Amino acid sequence: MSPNIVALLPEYILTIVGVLIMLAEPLLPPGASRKPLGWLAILGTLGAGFASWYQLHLGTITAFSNSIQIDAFSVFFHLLISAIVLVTLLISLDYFEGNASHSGEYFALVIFSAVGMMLMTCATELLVIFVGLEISSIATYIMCGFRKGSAAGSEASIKYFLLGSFATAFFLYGIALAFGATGSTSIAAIAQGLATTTTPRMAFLALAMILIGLGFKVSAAPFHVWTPDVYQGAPSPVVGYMSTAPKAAAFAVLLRITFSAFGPMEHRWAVLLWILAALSMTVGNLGALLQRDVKRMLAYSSIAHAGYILVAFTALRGDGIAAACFYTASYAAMQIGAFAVITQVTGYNEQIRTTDDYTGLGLRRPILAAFLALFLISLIGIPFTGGFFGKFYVFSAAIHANHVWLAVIGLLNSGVACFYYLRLLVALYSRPVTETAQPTEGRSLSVPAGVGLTLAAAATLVLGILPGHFLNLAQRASASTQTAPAPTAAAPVVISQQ
Amino acid sequence: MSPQTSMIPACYLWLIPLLPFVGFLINGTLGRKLPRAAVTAVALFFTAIPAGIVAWLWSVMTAANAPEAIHAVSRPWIAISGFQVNFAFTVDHLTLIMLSVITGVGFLIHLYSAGYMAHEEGYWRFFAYLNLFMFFMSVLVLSSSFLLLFVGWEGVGLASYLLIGFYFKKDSAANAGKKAFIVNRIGDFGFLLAMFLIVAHFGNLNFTDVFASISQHPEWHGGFLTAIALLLVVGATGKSAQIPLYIWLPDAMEGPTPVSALIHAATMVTAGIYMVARCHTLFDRSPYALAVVAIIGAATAIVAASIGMVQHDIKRVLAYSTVSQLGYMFLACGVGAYAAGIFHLLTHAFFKALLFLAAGSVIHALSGEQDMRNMGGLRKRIPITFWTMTSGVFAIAGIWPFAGFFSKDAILYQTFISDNPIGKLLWLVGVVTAGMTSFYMFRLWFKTFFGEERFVEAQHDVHGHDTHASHDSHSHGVHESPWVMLLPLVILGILSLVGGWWHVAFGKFLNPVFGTAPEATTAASHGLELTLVAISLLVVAIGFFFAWLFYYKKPGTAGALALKVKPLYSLVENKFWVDEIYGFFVTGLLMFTRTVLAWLVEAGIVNGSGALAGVTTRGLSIVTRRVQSGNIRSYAGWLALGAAAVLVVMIFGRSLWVH
Amino acid sequence: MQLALFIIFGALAVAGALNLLLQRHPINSALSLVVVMMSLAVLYWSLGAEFLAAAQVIVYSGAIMVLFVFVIMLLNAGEEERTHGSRAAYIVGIPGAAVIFCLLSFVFLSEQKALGLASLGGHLNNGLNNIAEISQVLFTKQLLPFEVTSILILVAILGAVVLARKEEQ
Amino acid sequence: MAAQVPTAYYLVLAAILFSIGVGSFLIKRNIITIFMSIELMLNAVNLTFVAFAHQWHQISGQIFVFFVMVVAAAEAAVGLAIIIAIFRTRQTLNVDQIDLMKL
Amino acid sequence: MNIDHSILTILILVPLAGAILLALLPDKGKLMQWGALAVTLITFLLTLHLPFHYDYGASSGTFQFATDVPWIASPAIRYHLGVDGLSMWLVVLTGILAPLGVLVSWRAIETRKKTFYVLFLLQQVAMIGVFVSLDLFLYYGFWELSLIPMTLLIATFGRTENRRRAAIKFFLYAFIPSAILLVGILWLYARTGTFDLPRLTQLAAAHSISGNSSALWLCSLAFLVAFAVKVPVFPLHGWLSDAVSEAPTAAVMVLAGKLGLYSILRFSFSIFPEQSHRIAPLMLALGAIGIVYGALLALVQKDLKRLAAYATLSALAFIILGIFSFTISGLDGGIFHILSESLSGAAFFMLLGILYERYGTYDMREYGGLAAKLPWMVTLFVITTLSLVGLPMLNGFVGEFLILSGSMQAVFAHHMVWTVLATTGVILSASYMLWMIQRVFYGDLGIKPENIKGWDLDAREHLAMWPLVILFLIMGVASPIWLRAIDAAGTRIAATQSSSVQPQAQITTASASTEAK
Repeated sequence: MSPNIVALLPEYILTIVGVLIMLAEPLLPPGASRKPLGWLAILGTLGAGFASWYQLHLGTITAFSNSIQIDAFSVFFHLLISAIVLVTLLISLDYFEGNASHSGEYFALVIFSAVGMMLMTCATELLVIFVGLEISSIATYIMCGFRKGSAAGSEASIKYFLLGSFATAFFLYGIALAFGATGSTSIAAIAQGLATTTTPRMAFLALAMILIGLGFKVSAAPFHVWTPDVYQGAPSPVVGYMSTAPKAAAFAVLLRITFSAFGPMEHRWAVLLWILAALSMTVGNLGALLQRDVKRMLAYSSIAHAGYILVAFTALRGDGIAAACFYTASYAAMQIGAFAVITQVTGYNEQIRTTDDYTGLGLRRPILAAFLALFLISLIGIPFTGGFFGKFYVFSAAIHANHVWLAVIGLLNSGVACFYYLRLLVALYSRPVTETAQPTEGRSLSVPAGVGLTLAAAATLVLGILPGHFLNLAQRASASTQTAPAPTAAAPVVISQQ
Repeated sequence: MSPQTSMIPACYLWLIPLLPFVGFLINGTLGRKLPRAAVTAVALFFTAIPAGIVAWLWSVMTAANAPEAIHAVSRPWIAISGFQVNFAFTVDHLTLIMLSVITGVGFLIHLYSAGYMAHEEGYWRFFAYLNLFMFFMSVLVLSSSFLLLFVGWEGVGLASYLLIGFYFKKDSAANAGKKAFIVNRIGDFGFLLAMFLIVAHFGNLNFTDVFASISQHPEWHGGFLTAIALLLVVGATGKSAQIPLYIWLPDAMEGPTPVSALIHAATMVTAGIYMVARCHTLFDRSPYALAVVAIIGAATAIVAASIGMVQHDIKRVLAYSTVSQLGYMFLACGVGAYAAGIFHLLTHAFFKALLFLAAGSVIHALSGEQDMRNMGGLRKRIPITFWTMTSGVFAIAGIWPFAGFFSKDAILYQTFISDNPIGKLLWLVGVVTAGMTSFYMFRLWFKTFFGEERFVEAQHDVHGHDTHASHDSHSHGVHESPWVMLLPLVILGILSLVGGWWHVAFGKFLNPVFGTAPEATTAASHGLELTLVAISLLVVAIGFFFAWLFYYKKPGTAGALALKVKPLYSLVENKFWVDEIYGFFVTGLLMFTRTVLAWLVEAGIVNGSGALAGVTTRGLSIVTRRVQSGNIRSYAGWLALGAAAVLVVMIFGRSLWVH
Repeated sequence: MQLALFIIFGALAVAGALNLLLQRHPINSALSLVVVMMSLAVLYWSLGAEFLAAAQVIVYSGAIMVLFVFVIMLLNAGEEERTHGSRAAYIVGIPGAAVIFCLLSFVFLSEQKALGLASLGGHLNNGLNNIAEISQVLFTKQLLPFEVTSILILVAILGAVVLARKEEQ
Repeated sequence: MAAQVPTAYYLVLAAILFSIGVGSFLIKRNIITIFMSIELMLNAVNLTFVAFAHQWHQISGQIFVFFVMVVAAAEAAVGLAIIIAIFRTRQTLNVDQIDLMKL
Repeated sequence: MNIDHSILTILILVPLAGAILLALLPDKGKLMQWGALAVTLITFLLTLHLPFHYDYGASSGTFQFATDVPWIASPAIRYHLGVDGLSMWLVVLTGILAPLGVLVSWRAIETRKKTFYVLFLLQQVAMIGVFVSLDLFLYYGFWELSLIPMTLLIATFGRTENRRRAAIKFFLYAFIPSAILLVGILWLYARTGTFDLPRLTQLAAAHSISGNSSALWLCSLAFLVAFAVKVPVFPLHGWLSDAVSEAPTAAVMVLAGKLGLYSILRFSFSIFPEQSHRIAPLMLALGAIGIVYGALLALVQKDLKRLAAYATLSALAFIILGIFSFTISGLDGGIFHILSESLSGAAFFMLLGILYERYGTYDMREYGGLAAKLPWMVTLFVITTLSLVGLPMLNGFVGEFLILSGSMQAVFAHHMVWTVLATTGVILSASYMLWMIQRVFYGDLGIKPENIKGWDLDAREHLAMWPLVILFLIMGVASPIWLRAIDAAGTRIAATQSSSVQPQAQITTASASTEAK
């Protein structure tokens, strides 16, 4: 097969499925359930997943005149994204049942946005990255506003849209300046161009602008302002999706751009990311501290987690990328899991919002509560869960790079963080304050949703108990991004006696 | 130890404490179910056997070429590298005397109690505790190391706590028990510190090893030895109710009378004296410590005696007299006359036990009446009690040829001739105390047995200490006690008469323990001794005369006199307000500090710091949330600012780099 | 010539932008934005991007702005009232924007030499004309983005449909 | 040829336009106008691209601009749809009144 | 394979399996109780395997029943388990406390039994894990894991409305310092590239962990503080009284002490010998102050649970005093006292729980005169308090004596002052305990006993209490059974510590050693 086909196999599959869904949507009678389309989408996702699994064994391929590079790194994120999409589809299969008439488009949008993200992760050409980014962004803008009845939904959507395009403009400006500084828009060429550039300052500007744009996407402080509002307003499954997949993709791009394209300038951006990381962790946790609305709280916490991931960027190249990959994955698992539970608890008309509403969930819906408890424990970072290992790798990488104080800040933050997670966790298992305040809850746990939850939970635990295999994958990914002869990332932490 | 010493008796040593312990276990667990007879049988049996063993030990120890000491060593109790304590017993002559007091008097008192407590609920509990006491007491005297001695030391404290608080329903009793235990704990505090010092300096707690290494180093004088000695004294004052820790003993009278007789007169309270005597090697090296002991003893003797003169509760009078007599013994030890001290301990055990038991019999007769003002003229009503009591009174007053005379006399004499700088003064104090003693004892004697009958015939049962549970047998007036109670009285009466007659042999008997120092002097100046005897006898006579005058010849003079010297009288009657002063300082201070701690430290610092951190975080969090105004333009503003900041850092950020 | 064009249309663009900022009625803002785009088209042309100049006029001012105007009409948005919902926008935002501008221009001007000069028409690699060159690259080197764009537009259509369609309750 | 213009000037012009775009995003209340200011910023970026393309003699810069236009068009379509949706629920286009969710 | 190599793993797995099993079983009838009882009993019997097959002659510093397999390649995390004299008895202790906890919760926990017993078993898993794991990372895992079940137990089964606050307070107090501890661990790893405790110990002995002494110092502080809060040591005990007064009996039995103290002995001392020795004078002082402080505060409490809390604080301060004296006697005594204090404390809390079951209050002012009604109760109560105040022949005394005499032999400045201060604790403890006894059992009937008819201990409660009482006696008179193994550990630590001994030390140590026979 020509590389052009092999390289983009997952994207192709998804695109076809998406188009099929679009075509099938109008053919179904208006009232009928759109579940079949959902199943179709799930099949497509599985296919994409297997395709990228197949790619894993092909080594590095480049296609479309080097604007695409399939290496362990991009495959890692392909797999991650397709997994996220899978869970998302599973938990939102019956989310719109009997509420929104156009869940068909929803599935299509999820699929298409996935295509965009996958492109982002495997692109080595800024133009492709930009287009991919736009696809995923626009799709998410729309999905935010899917609950059109609710004012919150549309408000979330407009906020996300306006601020998103605002940030995109910065990102674009960054690309332009990078092009200006190096005369090219492909990552490899930029890396070479930087070596000989006559306008270094402009290169700095370029990177800064790109960081701003991507920082917005990963909701790192101080570009986090949109996150709480949007997460609160958007439908729960969408939040679960948009707080994981686009972030993963954006981080992938960030990793490629910082380490590969602007690798030579590490001494410049590392300090910046140091600050961003510390800021994000602190702001996120402080914001969540007094938060009563659960979705909003998780939004803030996701800011903090973005901060934890950014810590990895300050580490040495080898450790950093592996740690970031690992953390992104474990974060995705627990975050989407948490929102999956929330979806099931709150249902479409999200009446249940605050911690008090969740009080006593352990009695009413023990299984869901148990799942949520697990994810919260993982978010806190208690050992034998993915969250803990994620933190562990990230911070050990940072300490290995002598950023002890960053690690201290981060872990103190995780101490602060456990306060609000724990408040929810404890609420789950304590008697309801008042039996009266029990708004209508979502429908009972459906099979596909159960499967989705189980997947997320399993991932969380596996990453926590047997992270070895997965870590190897992350390290392969990290190793595969090496372009210039850089220190190998075989062992994330090398023993250094001093 | 040589095989010859570890011959047959060694293994029997274990039985002496263990048998009472078995008795305790049986009565303590099954007692509630068993009939009273069975309980009594168990209790008596398990105290009689040890008495027998002790008697047999006498024969062994006093036989020709008998070992100086019998050792019995068993498996280690605490064993770590560089420090080990075994369960090890030693019997030498000193121990033998103590043992005979404990088992002998102990058995008699058990016997007595069988009658005295016959109608109490919790009968089984009483005997269980009593056996427990026997166990600990014999451990105390048998032990061959400080630590094991401390076991008995604490254990008897526990037993006394339990027995004083026997009528736990009464707050006064419960309080008294608590007070006794805690005050004793203050003493133990000293004892423990002493042991720590010993361990730190000798790395060992066995008497033999410690004393051996002391005698190996004649150059050691004062210094840490004094420190150890003084700390031991603290322990002794606690246990033997000396100034400043004597306050618990009078309250201890809340317990049943046999308990007062056994624990708070004959045995436990003498543990302090025993311990000092046991450590004489140590004390001899520290004249300073010895002086302290002597002074404490003398002071306690006179203070307690003076308080005893004005008490009305018959048992309290005896209690103070006990304290005062213990003061004598302390004085003896303080002037290095250990043998004399132990001798007085022995005789005192006889007559003081006797006095308490007799008093108990009186109280029993009066259905729980303890106030001497409501007694009198009992002479004819309860003759046997009267006669035995009389023997006790004479003995304690120190009238020839009763036991008390010899022992007290020995102490006074030794004090007089001691090389202690203030020896003469101490002697004077002793003599005066002797006078007081005879005064208050005869006061008691007259007020109780002579004069008109001031008591009410108890037709219905009167609630007093010992008759907490009403017992029908008492509802018919004053009566003589049953024989189980009288028999011990008689035996003890005889003992307190003849007990002192072997005083000459006694010193020699203890030579193996204390060395032969005192003997020489006694032999030397016989004339002096006689004069001193004469003086003390005179003083005793004076004491008797006043008692006779005030309380027999013309009663009421005492009251008149009291009115004349009101302040002095009330001062003494209120026991010099010692309890109040302690209460104020100790309790008040404690209350103050703990309240301060609770409010300042606990609430302020410990929890405050946490709260402060919480508040700060909260504040920061509120600030953070202020940014989330919900307004898109504001958000864009923050984005712009952030962007600007990022650009600045990127362009000018080099200086910030901290790699 | 180059300079003249730059000065005239640059000024025009800035003026248009400022007008967009100052006008209170959306229509006026829209029209002033059109002015900006037109003048930018001229500048593109002056920089040798004929195709883009055309596209700018057709796509931007032709299509996109019309869309804007249409929506404005549809929602008959009137004068915007000067509400004061956000102090932060002025306190932190405007200074931020100013800093951004200063930094950008500082960097550009400080590296002016390295950037060289622009001459009218420009001269690209081989003598081909601009359009030919663009199309060549577009269908060979940049084929993938070009195709992917279709998905983008697909998504856009989907979104427009979903959002604009009324919820039938 | 007539006097040439330093590329930097074009860039500064772009910077000016960009900043004005940012500024008007901050200042304008009407959502549509805010959206317009975003378009203005994009145009500024385009100018930058073209300028650089000219300087580097690289056509890819112009290609980029082309794509930006496409994206802008798509964004416009979606964005305006969203704006219509929000107008349906809120009956207003004033951003200051769209702050339901805060803190 | 030989069970000796898998026993520790089994010990971890059995309660875990039990927890999972219970989680799957339906929560009806007494099923949960019986299930939990069975699991805990099996675990206990398994723990007994250790002392019986322990090689007491083994050279100190070697770990027995060891399992050591790689878990994660990089970072080099190993599944390394093993026990020595220090931890073996702690494992057994954990084993025996669990069934007692179940027995005492039998009737106390009425609702949501499943949640309770599952969490309870998980707690046990975590604690055993802490005691047996020799890989810093693995250890940290269990250490953190032990927080969650406890927190939930407090939050869910707490007594008053205050329970949530208490739970979160407990968690934060424990979690934030251990976050810093993690930094310390990671820093160590970055320096040495290993999490393996024996390896680290060797490196520490060779002074080759890091040349940067100040960093090493900070790292040691990170360790010490985290542990000290968990113990808790005097000024860091903010969480204790709330947590204790809220937590259900079975949980409070294992709440304080063991884990933190063990960690200090195991990790702080062996990885940071010099630093621990340098900070010892401070810790001695804190220990002594803590003893008196806890006792004094116990004197003002009206609430039995809070009184118990401060009593615990005081007792734990004893242990701190002992182990930081770095004398054999102090260390042995300290380790021994961990065991005996846990047992006595457990018994005390169980009795309080039993009392609460009957009268539904911990307020002393509402009690009184119970001795007449509940003779067995009062008997056990008195015995327990006596073992707590350190009456000879009971377990408490051995530890206290060794600790104090050890602190008297210490070689630090002012150690004598602290010993004296600490010894006053003997008096104070007696006072508040007896005061409490009198308040509850003596005098006239209190409000509650008058209105509610309490019954004396039933068979189940006897079954729960008497083993402990008998154990008190055995530990009191036959301490060598335990000290034999403990002494090996104690002497080793003392040896490693005496590397930097001040000159004034020689006098006491020398005399002690020469005179000792």
